Amino acid sequence: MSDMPWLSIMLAVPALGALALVLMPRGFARAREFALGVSLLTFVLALFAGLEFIVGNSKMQLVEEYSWIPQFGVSFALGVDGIALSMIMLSVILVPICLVAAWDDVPADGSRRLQGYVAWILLLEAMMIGVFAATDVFLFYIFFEAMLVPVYFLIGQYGGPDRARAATKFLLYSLLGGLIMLVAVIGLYTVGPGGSDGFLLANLTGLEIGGLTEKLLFLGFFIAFAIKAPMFPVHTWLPHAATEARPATAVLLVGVLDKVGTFGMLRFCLQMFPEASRWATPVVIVLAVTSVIYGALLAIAQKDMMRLIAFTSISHFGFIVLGIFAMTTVSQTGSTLYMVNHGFTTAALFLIAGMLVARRGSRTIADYGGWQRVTPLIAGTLLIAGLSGLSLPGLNAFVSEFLVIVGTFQRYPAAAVLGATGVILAALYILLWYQKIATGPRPEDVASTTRDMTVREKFVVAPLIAAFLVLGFYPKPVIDLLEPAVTTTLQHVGVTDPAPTVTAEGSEG
Amino acid sequence: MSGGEALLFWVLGPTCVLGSLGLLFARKAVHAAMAMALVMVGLGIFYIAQYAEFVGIIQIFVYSGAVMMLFLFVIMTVGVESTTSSVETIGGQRIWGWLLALLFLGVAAFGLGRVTFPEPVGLDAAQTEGTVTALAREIFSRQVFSFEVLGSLLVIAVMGAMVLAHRERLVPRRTQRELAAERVRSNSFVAGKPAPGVYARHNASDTPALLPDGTPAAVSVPRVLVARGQEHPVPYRGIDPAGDTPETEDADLPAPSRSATTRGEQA
Amino acid sequence: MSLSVYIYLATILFTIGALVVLLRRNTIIVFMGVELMLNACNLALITFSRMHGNLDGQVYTLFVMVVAAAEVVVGLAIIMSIYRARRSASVDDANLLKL
Amino acid sequence: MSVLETSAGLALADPSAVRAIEATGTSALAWLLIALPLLGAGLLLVGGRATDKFGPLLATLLSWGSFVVGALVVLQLAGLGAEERSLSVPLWDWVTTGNLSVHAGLLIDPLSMAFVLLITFVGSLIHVYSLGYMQHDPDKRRFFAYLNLFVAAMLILVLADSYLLLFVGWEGVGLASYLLIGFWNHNPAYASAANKAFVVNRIGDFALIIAMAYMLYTYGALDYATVHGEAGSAATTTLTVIGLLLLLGACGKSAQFPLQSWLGDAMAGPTPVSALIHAATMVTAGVYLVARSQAIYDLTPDARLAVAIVGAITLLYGAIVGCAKDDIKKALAASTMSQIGYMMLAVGLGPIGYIYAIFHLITHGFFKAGMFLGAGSVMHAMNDRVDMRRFGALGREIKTTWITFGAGWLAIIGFPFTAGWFSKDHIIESAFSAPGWQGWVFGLVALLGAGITAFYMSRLFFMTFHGKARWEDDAAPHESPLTMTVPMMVLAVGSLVLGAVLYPTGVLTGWLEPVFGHGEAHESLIPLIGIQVSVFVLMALGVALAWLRYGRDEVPVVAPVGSFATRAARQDLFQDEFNETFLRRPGAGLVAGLEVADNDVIDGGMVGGTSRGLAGVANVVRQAQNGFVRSYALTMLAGIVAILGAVWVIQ
Repeated sequence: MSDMPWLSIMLAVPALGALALVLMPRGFARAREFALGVSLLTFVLALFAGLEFIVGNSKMQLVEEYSWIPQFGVSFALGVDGIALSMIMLSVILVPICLVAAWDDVPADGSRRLQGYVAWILLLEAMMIGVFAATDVFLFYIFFEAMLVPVYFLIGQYGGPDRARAATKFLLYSLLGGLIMLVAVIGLYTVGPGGSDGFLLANLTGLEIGGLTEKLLFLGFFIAFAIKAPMFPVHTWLPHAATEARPATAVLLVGVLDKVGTFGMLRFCLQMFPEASRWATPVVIVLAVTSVIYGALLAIAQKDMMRLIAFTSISHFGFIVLGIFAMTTVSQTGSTLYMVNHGFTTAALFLIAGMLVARRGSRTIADYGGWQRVTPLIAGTLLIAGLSGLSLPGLNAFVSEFLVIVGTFQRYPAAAVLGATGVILAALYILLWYQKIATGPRPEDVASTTRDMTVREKFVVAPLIAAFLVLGFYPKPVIDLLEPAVTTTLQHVGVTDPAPTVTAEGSEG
Repeated sequence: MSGGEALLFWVLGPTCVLGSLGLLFARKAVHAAMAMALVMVGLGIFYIAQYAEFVGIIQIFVYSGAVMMLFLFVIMTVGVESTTSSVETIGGQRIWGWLLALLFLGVAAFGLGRVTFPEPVGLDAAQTEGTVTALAREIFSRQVFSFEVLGSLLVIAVMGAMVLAHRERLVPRRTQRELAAERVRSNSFVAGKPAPGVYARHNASDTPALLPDGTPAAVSVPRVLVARGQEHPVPYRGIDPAGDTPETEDADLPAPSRSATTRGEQA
Repeated sequence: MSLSVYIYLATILFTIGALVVLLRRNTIIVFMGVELMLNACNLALITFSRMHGNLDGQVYTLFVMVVAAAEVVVGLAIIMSIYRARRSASVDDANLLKL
Repeated sequence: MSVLETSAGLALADPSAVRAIEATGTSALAWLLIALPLLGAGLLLVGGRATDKFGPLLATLLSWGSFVVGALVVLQLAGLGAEERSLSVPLWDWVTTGNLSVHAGLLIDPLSMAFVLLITFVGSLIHVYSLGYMQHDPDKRRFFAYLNLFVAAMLILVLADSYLLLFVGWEGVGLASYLLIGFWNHNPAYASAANKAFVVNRIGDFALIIAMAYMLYTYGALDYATVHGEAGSAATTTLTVIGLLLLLGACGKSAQFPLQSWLGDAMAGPTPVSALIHAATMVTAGVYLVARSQAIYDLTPDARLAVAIVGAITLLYGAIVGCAKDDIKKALAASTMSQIGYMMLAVGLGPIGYIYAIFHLITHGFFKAGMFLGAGSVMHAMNDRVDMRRFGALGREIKTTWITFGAGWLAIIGFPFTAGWFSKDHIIESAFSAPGWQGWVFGLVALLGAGITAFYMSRLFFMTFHGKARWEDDAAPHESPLTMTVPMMVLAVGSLVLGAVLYPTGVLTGWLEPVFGHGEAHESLIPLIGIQVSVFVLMALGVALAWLRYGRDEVPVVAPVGSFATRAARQDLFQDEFNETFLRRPGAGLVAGLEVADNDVIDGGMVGGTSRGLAGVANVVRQAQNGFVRSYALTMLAGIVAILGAVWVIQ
């Protein structure tokens, strides 16, 4: 079984599922069940693939390589390291959850609308798996851009009232970044060894390009990833897109898709352009810290809860980038772990907020108040999700945020201290929000028939909260998965961890 | 270049230039077309003079004959009279057009002046068996593929023209019965519009009929003539018709309020 | 006097044709301007044919005439349909192809 | 084993964590201490309404179960030699990456077990009390779940063997505190109080995180064993910075100056919560942190001095505020602040003060919890009213409460031979024995604080239980049920005799000495007997003054305007006004400004400007695209001319 092309199969299953949905007759009644089945099948496949993966081995695994366009040096090459595998796992876990959460988003009115909706989600899943698994730079670029298509339609066709503008804004931003990256991708090929597999990542790392070329190529990739991530000051598309998108779409957009940005920084910027990365580090660190604080401050100011969640994500992405560019094992492990954790946290925040919106019909925070007395379970789970968002120890996000801060401190104490103020601000934006939503007397204008969490919604929330607790108290399996990949990255960059100023001898650890 | 040919050139050349200038300055399209035909014929003669008899004949027959006739047909359909105002609407178009054209002429002429043309070889050797035979050999041997392609191009062009000129009916054609029924229903011209030209002195369709009270019925004049302003006014009770446009058009209408709809339908 | 005078004449005719296209607004006249330019080229081709003593120029002239005929057919049909739609023969009235 | 020479010139034992050996026997089951209440919290929260019936009882039982386990562990520990009373219970490999390796594990030593006993005992008593107090609350189950959660988190805090695990408990108690303060959050003010507590605490947590980052940077580890064992190898500046950061963390949790503002508002929570969390246990976590980090503080006199100064300031601050409050719970809260100030002062004094700080912490846990429960009983009697000006003469109506409260009162004012007398007098004596000017300043402050404490606690006692009845019409005072009074009685007995049991017998000193070492006091500035006499005199003065004004004289029902000092004290010395003016309002302005800036400058200006600029350029270029064929033809001609011209030029 070990020579099964696991990644290709995982890529093909949701893609074929999406195709099948499109080919089904109009008004296919079981579209949702079918899509859920496909996504669960993908999940099971990912589990099997995960079993094949040898934890602790820092090489690319589950490798597949086929010649695709040899004239241009493009291959269809897939492979995963710990970071990629964890991101793929995150995707395949979140997609079924989102499908369940989005069960009633689009009415089954006999038209093709519902089929289209779930088909786009499945297609997006395929793209996400592809983008994390691609080990050919050009293939990565293709997935990177192709991902925009499903999201564009998910927002533009199924989103809120201002969906057209939001979708266009999202597309323009992403395309801008993508095109800059395309230039860098082509430029990279010309400095690489060329040949029929000249775009393979393995052929492009460790090139020692040097000089202005390397800096320019680095910038080309970095700008694309910074827009995707999104970092201050190119973040403004995210709040808009996340607000207009359906909660499930927003989850996939913010929870998984944006991770491509930080993932790309790790995989491409740092590994292929180590010298330029070190050159850019001071600026990136400043931007990351700004993102942390700026995102948090703006989250406090928001009146729309989806916007608020989007801004918290900007703050959290600041932490992730900070950890990546602090370039210590601790901080980068923290960042990669944060990428996983943030996926779950944001998913819970968006989906639970979505449940509230579905009941109240408004995203404005001021329209709520006292909902702990209307829907105690939703309010309670919202609080748990929020506490995860403010990195309460014992819940998932804490470990990663802590690792980022202490890891960064080893090299950039000032940045770590400034970034850590995000901890205080996080308490403010989450708790003030929760206070406005859930506390206070029972609202009088809410129908007494408003239902608390339904069984379907419990199935959405339960796995997420389970993930919070497991990752909070026992993150070791995930960390073991991530750390070898991080170590490899740091070797490529050529930095070593700073040793403790006091060399501990005879410590009992 | 023999003396005769030189004479021909210096007579016919300026004529062609004049003709083309006529194309440039003529107010009416018909005049322009005639000037164009002149140029074509002139060019045909030049071809013949240059030993390209077959092409020259084709030029005169096909171009001056067929193509220019086509132009004239279109001009007649579109309207011989339709002239466009000579006031330029695009800013700077006239100045820039002249400037660039003269510049082009200058650059091209200057360029030509610097070219040393070879001594003319003449076509005697090339078409010893006659122009037509030589051309046929050329076309059906070396250029046969181009020729075939051109043939299909022509067929496609014809089909394209048919498609373009064809007008799809949007509504089914109304039968006499329906038209009559509608006239009765709307109570307008139940008996049909009055025929024109019943006035004794003018038995032509550009003259309106006179109603029993002696007023002219404008509706009796075909609307194409009205649109071109070619209807022939008639005096009414001693008033000079030229300066008078009585509201006769509505005179037959059963009710003034109907006028708008009825006219709209007829337009 | 060499054959180059024919070329100069062709150049002058071509320029005038271009001017017609640029300055006249009646669609049909503009179209005739295009024809004039084509004919000017034909004249040059015929002259070159005579200069070089081979028949290629004449063959191309024939071809140009065929193409011109096809063009005229389609072009006039377009003019007709524009006129039908807009009741105008001015090229400036067909200006919707823009941003 | 090496013996560290500290700046104070004292002989210290090795930090207990360094000596820890793996636990066997009962101690190996120490994880049950945490697991039992955690299980209770989990069951009650997940089980939902199904557990409504038996939930509260189950939670109480689990809490007592935890106490039993704690007692068994202490028995085992007592059986070991003094130097061996330090056991570690490794649990699981938590976070290991790069040079950071944290294993979740428990450290069982006399210090942590002292806290365990206090927490589980007082906590369990308060569980029992709550059975009565919360009897009619519809959300009783949730309340008990939170209480259990708190006990579990507090036990994690004190049992942790690394700063990181301590931090889990640290935030865990913060969460429980947040949930319980906001338990009645249908009142928006209560919800705000909960938020305030959490956010202010977060500032402390921030400092704690940075402190941990600094430790990792310096020692490459976060467990007590490494950090404390290697403490001496780091530069003094490093230690001072870490010490100050830890102090800021402690200030947040223990409501010390300058992070004291949340405690008064925290009284929004149900009274058992105030007793357990905001008097007896959680707020003393800061003292625990400093005491636990003694290996660091011993080496940095500067940071220690800062601790003592913070303690001294808070001591007076709380005492002054306590004099003016009319809300019985807020007055008690102010008193808590002040008493924790004493403890901070004591730990700030270094080795001479640690034991007395912990001693005072334990006795305070008893008498303050007892008084809070008493206050709860009074509120129970008076329809949940808290305004003392509407009390008076309650002593006759609710005798049990009066007596138990009285016991606590005697203890806190330091009446000779009560628990508080033993612990507080020793702190004052230690303060006087601090070197140099510190002895005078801290000693006098502590002395003055004792006098003020006597005054405001007596004021509270007299206003509530003595004088004329100033009740509102609907008040019908009645004694509380047994579930409430029994815990009060137990705590009252503790308040009276605990000191005598623990100190003169040497139980406490003997128990804690392996942890803190033997602190030999400097020569005190004033003879011991002089201190004791002056403390007693001041106390008597305070009580007498309070009796004259609030026991004998008529107490106005509506608070008089009072002098500026009174008004200032009544408003917590303007702490909220300060925060509002200098922190919240500029913060809100900044946030609102940024929101506008983000929309207008970033989205509208930078990004939007670029797009508008592009659109403008496009608009200009678009003019060429005018739809006129002739225009296009002109450009074609221009192109031809250009090409011909170029050819010409090239030739």
